[in-house]
Amino acid sequence: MLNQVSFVIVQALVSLKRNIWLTIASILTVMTALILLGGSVFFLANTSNLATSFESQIEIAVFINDNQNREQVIDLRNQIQVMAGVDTVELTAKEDAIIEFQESMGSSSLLEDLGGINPFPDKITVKATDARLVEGIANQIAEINGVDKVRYGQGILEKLIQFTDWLRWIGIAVVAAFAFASFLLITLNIKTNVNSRENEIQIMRLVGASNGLIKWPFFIEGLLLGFIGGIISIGIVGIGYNWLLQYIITTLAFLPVVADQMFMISVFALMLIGGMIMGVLASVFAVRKFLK
Amino acid sequence: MLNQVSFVIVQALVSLKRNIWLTIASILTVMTALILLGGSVFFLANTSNLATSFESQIEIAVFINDNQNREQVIDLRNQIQVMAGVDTVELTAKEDAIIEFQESMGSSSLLEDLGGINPFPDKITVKATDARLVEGIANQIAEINGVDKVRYGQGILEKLIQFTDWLRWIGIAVVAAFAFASFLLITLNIKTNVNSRENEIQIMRLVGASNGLIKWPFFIEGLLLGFIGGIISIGIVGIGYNWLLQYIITTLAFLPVVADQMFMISVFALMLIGGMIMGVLASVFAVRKFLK
Amino acid sequence: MISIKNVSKIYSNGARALSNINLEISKSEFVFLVGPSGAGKSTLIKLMYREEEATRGQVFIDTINLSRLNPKQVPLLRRRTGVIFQDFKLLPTKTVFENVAFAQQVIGKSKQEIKVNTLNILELVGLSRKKDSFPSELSGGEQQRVCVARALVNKPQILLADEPTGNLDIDNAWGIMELLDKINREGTTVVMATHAMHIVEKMAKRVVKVEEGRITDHKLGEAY
Amino acid sequence: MISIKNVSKIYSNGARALSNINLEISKSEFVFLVGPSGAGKSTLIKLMYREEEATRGQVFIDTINLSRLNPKQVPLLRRRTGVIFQDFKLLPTKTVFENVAFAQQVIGKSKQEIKVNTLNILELVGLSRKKDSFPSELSGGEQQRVCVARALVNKPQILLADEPTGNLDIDNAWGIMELLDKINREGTTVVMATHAMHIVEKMAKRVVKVEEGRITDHKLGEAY
Ligand SMILES: Nc1ncnc2c1ncn2[C@@H]1O[C@H](COP(=O)(O)OP(=O)(O)OP(=O)(O)O)[C@@H](O)[C@H]1O
Ligand SMILES: Nc1ncnc2c1ncn2[C@@H]1O[C@H](COP(=O)(O)OP(=O)(O)OP(=O)(O)O)[C@@H](O)[C@H]1O
Ligand SMILES: [Mg+2]
Ligand SMILES: [Mg+2]
Repeated sequence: MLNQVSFVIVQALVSLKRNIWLTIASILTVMTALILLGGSVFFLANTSNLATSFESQIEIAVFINDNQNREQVIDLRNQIQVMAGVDTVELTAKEDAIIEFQESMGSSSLLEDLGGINPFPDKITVKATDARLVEGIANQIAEINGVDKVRYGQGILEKLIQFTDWLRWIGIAVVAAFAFASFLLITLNIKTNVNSRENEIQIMRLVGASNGLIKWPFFIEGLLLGFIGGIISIGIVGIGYNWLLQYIITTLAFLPVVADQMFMISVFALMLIGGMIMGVLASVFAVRKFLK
Repeated sequence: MLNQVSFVIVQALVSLKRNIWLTIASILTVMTALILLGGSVFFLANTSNLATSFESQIEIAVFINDNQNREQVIDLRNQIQVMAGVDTVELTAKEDAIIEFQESMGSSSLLEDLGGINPFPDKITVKATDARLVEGIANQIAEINGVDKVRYGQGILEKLIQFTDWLRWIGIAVVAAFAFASFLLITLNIKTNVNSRENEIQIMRLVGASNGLIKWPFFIEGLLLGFIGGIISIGIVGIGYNWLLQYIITTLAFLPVVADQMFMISVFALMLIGGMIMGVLASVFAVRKFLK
Repeated sequence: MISIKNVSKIYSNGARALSNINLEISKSEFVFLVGPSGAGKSTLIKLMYREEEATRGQVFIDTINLSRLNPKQVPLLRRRTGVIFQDFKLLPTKTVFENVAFAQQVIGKSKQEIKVNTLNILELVGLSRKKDSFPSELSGGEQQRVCVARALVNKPQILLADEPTGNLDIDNAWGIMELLDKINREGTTVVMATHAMHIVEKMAKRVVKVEEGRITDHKLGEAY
Repeated sequence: MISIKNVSKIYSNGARALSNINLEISKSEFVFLVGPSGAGKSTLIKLMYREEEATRGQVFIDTINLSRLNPKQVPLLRRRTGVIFQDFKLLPTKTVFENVAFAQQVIGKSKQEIKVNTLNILELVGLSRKKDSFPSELSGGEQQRVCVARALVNKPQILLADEPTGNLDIDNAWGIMELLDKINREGTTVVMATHAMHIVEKMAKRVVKVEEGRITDHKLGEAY
């Protein structure tokens, strides 16, 4: 048994060495495939992150009745604060509102020009934890006593959600397309490898080799190809993504990026394990037809 | 000569038929590759289109001095209208501005509340033909007599341009990655095909076949594989993209899409010709090493 | 040992190779199969190690009915059987040494044992100097002798030799025949298809003549 | 016609196959190459159609120095030469008919001509019934005869036959020898490597004996 195990491993290594060009081509293929795959996962993560950040910019503007005094307003704010689905709440007093507006108009004497009358109401700005909850929260708030009017970009909201959903779907489609292409590339390549040795497999069977003895060297080859290709592509994707992150952080700081260490390590693990699994699976598919 | 031409063509067809599984696998590969490629070109076109539409939403707000009368304002507008790089110009009179604001505040008596004093200036909204020209145009306008102030989201503009440039680069990178993957897939596949017939090629040479007689059937095979794969993938991408367009137009009407007939036909032509060229090129690479 | 009962073989393209063959070969017998090219000799041999299956009739090795054999057991059958293939069937990516070693690795022999056995048998067929060559680097007769070495190295219970001397000069051919005779005397059943009538005559063993898929003549050897 | 001058051949793995060979073969001659397995007979033949190149010395066909031959002209040389390969070298994806037809297609014969020639030569080697079979569906001897048919069909100026009867029974072998003799009498130079001494003796032609890469014996045939 031990004889056979060591034989199978030696067998796989010798075959990788004797077919060195095929080995290099296979590693390059696995590499390309995994780079596409890893890259697209990062693309998906960032697309989804971007969509979330778009959504998080949706605000509900709550205008307060003029007849409410300061305590009542603060009370109102506290009331909204604890509602389900509410993330943050910010109060802009009417005094601040006019100053803000004054600055935005570039004037410094607006209140005086207006004869001391402040046309702005008190305003509470509410952010929801999820864009999909905005409409419900706004309707609830509108019912509260002392609230004059509630606004949250009706109409736009729906479109935005549709758009970000769409962005996410595109991201998933890209990952799926690349995963499919990766699998095709790797399988095809290993199939080549095995097919070119069909003759060899037949002869092994004729001299009494069991299926296991024939299969295992191919499986180990597939595993090794996936492993080596995986390591190299992790290096390339890792360096490339870090470089991109640096670039975005220094020059496009307003763009939200995914730079979570744990996430990156998971993607790299996925690439390595994915490569190895694909390598072995491809070998299984490729060898199977010769071993009925 | 004619004998040999017809021989070569028959040769190619017979070989496609006898290696029917290899043929089907190759066509599937070419198909996958071209679908990825065609799909990514549409992705690039739409990304770029989206970026342009973002950019086109940048406006220059020109506030006019209070001391200018109506004729002078109209004159000013005309002056801006003819400046290089200016696309559209729109005048909002101060009377309209306060009504707009009044509506946005939900009040109906603002002007009365303010004691008849309108704090808004006349405003001209300018759009540039290209986001990159905005800054220059704004500076020029600021110099004009009668202009009080010019605003165009300084700071944001730069970021927006960087962002849209980045979007375009991503699009190009996706196309390039897919083009590379396509080429790899097709070459690898045809190489398999040829390698598995290495023995055959050697024998042909030994019985006196010229290089041409050996090469041409493979070239024609490559061409045919590319052609058939191209036609099928055009069908799939065409139907898929049309379906997507319908979906976006009916439910996400605010998203700008590329639905230009000429453009679509060009992409399809690119896919077909690209597939055929890749098929032939892959054959050339694959056969070359056997024919020193 | 080998028992062929009412066997016919029609290949999937319709070619009729064997028609109603009956043949009994007992343990330790040495049998020549002769007959013209295309008569069905190789087909008959292929049935005995189950490269092909009989279209009609049964083939038994001891008490095992080969057409009922579980696919998993085919390798076990082949490990008891040594085959000298008419077209050699050497592994192209393995050296001469490795080709002969492989047949022993499949039955799980130890490395040391394999090495000794392989070098011995290569010496016997006169290929010690070629042990690190690949099959494509050998002459026709050298390839044939590697195939002989591989078939003999496990001292099989049954040896099937399909035209084992077709590419060999007279001296080498007799060398191989002496090996086959020796292994036969040690108890191995030998079935050999050949066109070399001078060998058949000199060996004086049982001879089965096949023509157009039928046994047309049958001579017992001197031992009977 | 064929002139070999001080030729040595060392293969890239260091195996010395030929040492300082000198041999002149004139037009329309029939020459047997004999000698033990691994002596260098096939290598000598491979030099004559430039599958291999001489390490030292020159090989001339008529006045053409093969080691100076432009790669583009190699196919032209091979079209004048028919080769019966020791390992057959049939195209596995072509039928028997197509294999024989291919050798004629490379020299641009018309479809009609190819059909007539091919059917004729297949009749002569006794394979008419097998014309639509693939090589893997043939017996060893049948494959060998396809190879013979392919080599003869263009009536080459030179015929190189490497062990053309190794897988054939006596009757078939003599049938092939008669074909070779006939084509030789029509003017083709024939070089045949063989182990079949009964054929060599009966044919009574020039015999060149090769041993360990050297010519060790040389007998002129009856015609001299
Ligand atoms: N795989 C196959 N498919 C179809 N027909 C086959 C196959 N193998 C052999 N045949 C046919 O079966 C018949 C017998 O073939 P077989 O190989 O048994 O002959 P043989 O006696 O060994 O001949 P030889 O002496 O030439 O080797 C032949 O006519 C051959 O063409
Ligand atoms: N491609 C090759 N690479 C290395 N060595 C080779 C090659 N071909 C042949 N040889 C070696 O050259 C020597 C002569 O081989 P060759 O094939 O010429 O012998 P041969 O006389 O035809 O023998 P046989 O009768 O067995 O066919 C042998 O020792 C062989 O091992
Ligand atoms: Mg046979
Ligand atoms: Mg030889």
